[in-house]
Amino acid sequence: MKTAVIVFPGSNCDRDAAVALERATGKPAEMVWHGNAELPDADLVVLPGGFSYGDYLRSGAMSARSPVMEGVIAHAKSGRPLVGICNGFQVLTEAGLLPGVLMRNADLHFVCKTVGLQITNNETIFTNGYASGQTINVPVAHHDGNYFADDETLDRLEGEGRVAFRYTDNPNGSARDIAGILNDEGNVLGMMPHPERVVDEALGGTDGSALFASLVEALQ
Amino acid sequence: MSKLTQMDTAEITPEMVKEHGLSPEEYDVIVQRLNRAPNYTELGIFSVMWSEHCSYKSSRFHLAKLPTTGPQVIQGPGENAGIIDIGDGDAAVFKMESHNHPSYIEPYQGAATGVGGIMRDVFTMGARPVANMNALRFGEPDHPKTQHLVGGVVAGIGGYGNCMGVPTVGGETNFHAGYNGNILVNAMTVGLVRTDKIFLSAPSGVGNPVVYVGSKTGRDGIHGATMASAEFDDDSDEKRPTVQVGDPFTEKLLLEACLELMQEDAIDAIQDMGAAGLTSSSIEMADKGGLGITMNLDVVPQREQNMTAYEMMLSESQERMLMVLKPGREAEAKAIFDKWGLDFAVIGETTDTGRLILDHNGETVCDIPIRPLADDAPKYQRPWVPTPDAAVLSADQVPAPIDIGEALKKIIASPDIASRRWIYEQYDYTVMADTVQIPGGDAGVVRVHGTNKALAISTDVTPRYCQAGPLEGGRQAVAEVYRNITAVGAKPLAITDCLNFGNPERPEIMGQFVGCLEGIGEACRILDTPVISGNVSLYNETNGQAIPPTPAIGGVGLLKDASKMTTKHFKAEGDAILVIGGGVTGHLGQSIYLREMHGREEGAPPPVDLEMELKAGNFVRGLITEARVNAVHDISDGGLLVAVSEMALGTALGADITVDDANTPLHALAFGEDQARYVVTLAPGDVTSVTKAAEAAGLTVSATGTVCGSSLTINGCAPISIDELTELNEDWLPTFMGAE
Amino acid sequence: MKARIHITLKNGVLDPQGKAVQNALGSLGFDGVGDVRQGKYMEIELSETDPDKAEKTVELMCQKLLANTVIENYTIKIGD
Amino acid sequence: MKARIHITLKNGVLDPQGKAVQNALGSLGFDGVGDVRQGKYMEIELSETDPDKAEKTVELMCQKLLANTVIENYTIKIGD
Ligand SMILES: Nc1ncnc2c1ncn2[C@@H]1O[C@H](COP(=O)(O)OP(=O)(O)O)[C@@H](O)[C@H]1O
Ligand SMILES: [Mg+2]
Repeated sequence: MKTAVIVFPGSNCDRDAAVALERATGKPAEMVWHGNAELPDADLVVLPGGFSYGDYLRSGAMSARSPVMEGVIAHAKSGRPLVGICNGFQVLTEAGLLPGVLMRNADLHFVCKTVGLQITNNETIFTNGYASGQTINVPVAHHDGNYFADDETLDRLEGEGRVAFRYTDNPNGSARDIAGILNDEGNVLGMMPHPERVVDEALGGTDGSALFASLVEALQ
Repeated sequence: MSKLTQMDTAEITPEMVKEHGLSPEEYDVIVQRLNRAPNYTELGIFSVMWSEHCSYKSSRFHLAKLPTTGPQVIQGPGENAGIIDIGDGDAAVFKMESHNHPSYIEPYQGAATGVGGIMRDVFTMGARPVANMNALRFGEPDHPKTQHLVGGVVAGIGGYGNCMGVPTVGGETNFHAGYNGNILVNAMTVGLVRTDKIFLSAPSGVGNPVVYVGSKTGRDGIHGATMASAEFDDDSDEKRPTVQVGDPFTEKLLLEACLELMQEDAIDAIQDMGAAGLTSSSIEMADKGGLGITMNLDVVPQREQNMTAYEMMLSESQERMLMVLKPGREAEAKAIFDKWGLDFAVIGETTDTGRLILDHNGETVCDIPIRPLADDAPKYQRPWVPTPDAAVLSADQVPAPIDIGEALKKIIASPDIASRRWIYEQYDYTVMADTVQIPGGDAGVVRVHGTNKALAISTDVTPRYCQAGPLEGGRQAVAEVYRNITAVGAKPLAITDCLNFGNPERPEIMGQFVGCLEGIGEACRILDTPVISGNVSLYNETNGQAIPPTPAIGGVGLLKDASKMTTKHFKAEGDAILVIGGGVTGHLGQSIYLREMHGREEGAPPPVDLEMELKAGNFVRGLITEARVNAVHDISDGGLLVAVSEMALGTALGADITVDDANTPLHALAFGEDQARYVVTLAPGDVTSVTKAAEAAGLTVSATGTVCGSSLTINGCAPISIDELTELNEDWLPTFMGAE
Repeated sequence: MKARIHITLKNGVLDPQGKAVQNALGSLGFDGVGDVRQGKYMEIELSETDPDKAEKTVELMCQKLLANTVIENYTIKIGD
Repeated sequence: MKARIHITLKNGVLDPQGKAVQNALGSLGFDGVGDVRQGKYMEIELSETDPDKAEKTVELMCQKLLANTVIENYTIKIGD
């Protein structure tokens, strides 16, 4: 299974994502520079966390328009899995691959802590390693994680089972406690929490491992 | 032509000399060394190089007395940061630096650029920053500015460090009226480098290209005093010095670009542009290499129009670096900086003249020998008077509380003891996925990536002790760092310092400085933690009111096996509790108890027995290495009862402890701040053997107990609910900041 | 030629910053503060000298990058 | 009564956001883009009906909270 991590200027969880992917797949992930017009052939693409372009203008806005995104969009359209974590989620919404936007946290402060996440839908290629309704503990670290979409969109996301994760104790004001969502085909996931930071017992937990394992399983 | 440009050729007046912070005597020395009067640009260059900040003119003499060597030291003071050997070809690079004044003027940007500056110092040496720390002192909570300053400083530290993707894993925060007009923001960065990939600032070759990389130069932070009193013309608004604004995004690119270039063998020397930017970086490099340097200022990347030579040389624009490349490597280096979207300009070359020569607009605007600028900078042995000894306060001079539980509740919710969660949750402390101990414990701990070893980091100083007794205070600061690093199981290896004091021209302030430094030096010698880098910040005064002496110490230790690491939290019902270390007198002088319960800041600080610290530390670290203890916490502010409470906070577990000492009042045993002590928990079956071993090592077991229930009991007093203590401890800071 | 751009949140879109400012003004003792909406204001220097062309270019900039048209409106002024 | 406030960085103060936007516009293929400066724009609803009083209040708001006067300038327009 081949994986790729996109590196934008200011990405800073690219290495963390690559380490987690290698742990799950046994093979190093390919690091892809944002300026590349083409994406190498990969089964799974990850847009990592960080502060691409310093979060200036709007977080994710400038990255969403970088050359590599054409390839990323084509990858998504071909039905192959694409995950955006934190800043990666922001890029996905800015690129129009996922609905809604991530606004400034309701209390305006950056928030870093481990939060409870409820698996809202475990019948996805990203979450089927978890039990439905299971609660896992995963760190968040963001300034703009306050998910917003109009009611109609939110109803549709919920109705179609496209809310993958919900906060058990909302850290940022997100509408309907949403922490992660899927596109309508179910192959693109965006989430604010960082599963790649909890794949190692020494770091206080392995609750993120099943996400990567689910993908390996699905792509086998 | 603007007036400032005209000033380049204008004659230097005594007023100009004064505005540049130079004494008439210092000016005479300049004239002597040059054999002529300097021009305005040259005067500016001398003034920044001879400023306290760059020349350490008041402190150098005393700093020389600190121990700086040891088998673990790869690089001591004198480079951008110090380096220690952590085995297997790995090295840790670290330093701490102050950004006090800018943070008071503009807390967000001041703190942010402080963090940016210290990270540059570390990655200049080839190291990837892996952990940030911050030591903060604010005025009293009730002071009208405090809340705003706390909010801005914390947001600024987070804003910069988070964007860089470097975890902030700890720090310290105090509130005291002594900082009302002069807060302290000290930032520390720790980085990792392979020992064969270290970069230094001394160029070795003549005719090598001098390269400027990073952000463009603007009129940021130019010598406030000078500019404020310069005459302004019509575009004066444009020429006014401006607050430095940090651009962490550019710094992240600069970090990656520098590290990428460092993989190649293209760099001869490298130096970040910190205070006094282009001036100090070029001069320090040339001086270290025993070379000269010429630069053409026309090609310096500029953000603003019509900048003068003076302005370019004195600008403190952030996110810039100066490098000397090996000959012929320009294109290769440029390609990397282009890729990262950063400015790259060859602005000069190294020479064998020993002079700094600057050209601008077709004229030579500066031509001065480098030696006097750097090495021959003035040095002063300022007069000093020792701080008078404070009388030791005995326990019976301090009233007991009516209820020990009520006293504990008040102390646990007091500004200096309350939880710092509100602060550290604004810092990304898990990025890089190697943080094995998050803020809130005794030390922050980060794994060396890809290995099973880890670095433990702590910053400490107790300014009220330093104020009452600088010597003891200096010793105690190092001892507390040593204990905090030991408490997580690591061996302390070396320290950095950030020496914050008032005006050194006042003998009593100089006395504090000398006393603290003596204590620090002695402690470093005995505890074998040499000083490998540091920073001095003097003149921290407002209206003649100096800050309390605050020599912040940052220490780094090595945990060979990260899986052995301990944390302070109680682990299991039924575990035994032992307090191990030095003897107990119930020392309440300068204690938190005395201040919070009685509003008194009196007495001598607790004496520090450094040999005892060493023994206790080695013993406790041994227990941790042998996996014989389940939780460890050192005793510091607030004494035994606060330490035991902190081990229980947030867990569902309580404790029942007994201090067997009929001669000392209970409140002194509970809240006394006697040093060299640790609280450990362990299996009940191990109590006898550990107690014996401790006594055999010359240590005292001064209290015993059990982890049990959900409340805290000492010597049979009424139980105090842990839930209630947790709530009080957690609530103070968010409530204080709530109306922000 | 200079372009001045105002980017504001569409009606009905949550504005956490505006809300926070409104609350903060209240706690500072300012009375009678109603809705607060926070937007962006940008000034762009353009080498283009024809105002119509400049306006068209800036319009494109807004659509492509400067505004997120799902949640934001923008207005453009060209002048000096 | 509505107050409209523009908050901009003072001259000479580095504007990292503006700079990044300028570069991004360049890479999107827009030519001739010079300096970009990014500021804030706020609209505040006030119950006050006297424009002079409103202006004074908003001035105070800017100084106390809305603008960081060390690095920012502000202008206020009162109207509807
Ligand atoms: N400014 C800060 N930034 C990050 N962490 C902080 C800060 N101030 C305090 N902390 C954390 O809060 C905890 C308590 O601090 P402190 O009382 O100074 O610890 P100790 O007594 O062990 O030295 C520590 O884990 C420390 O790292
Ligand atoms: Mg401690």
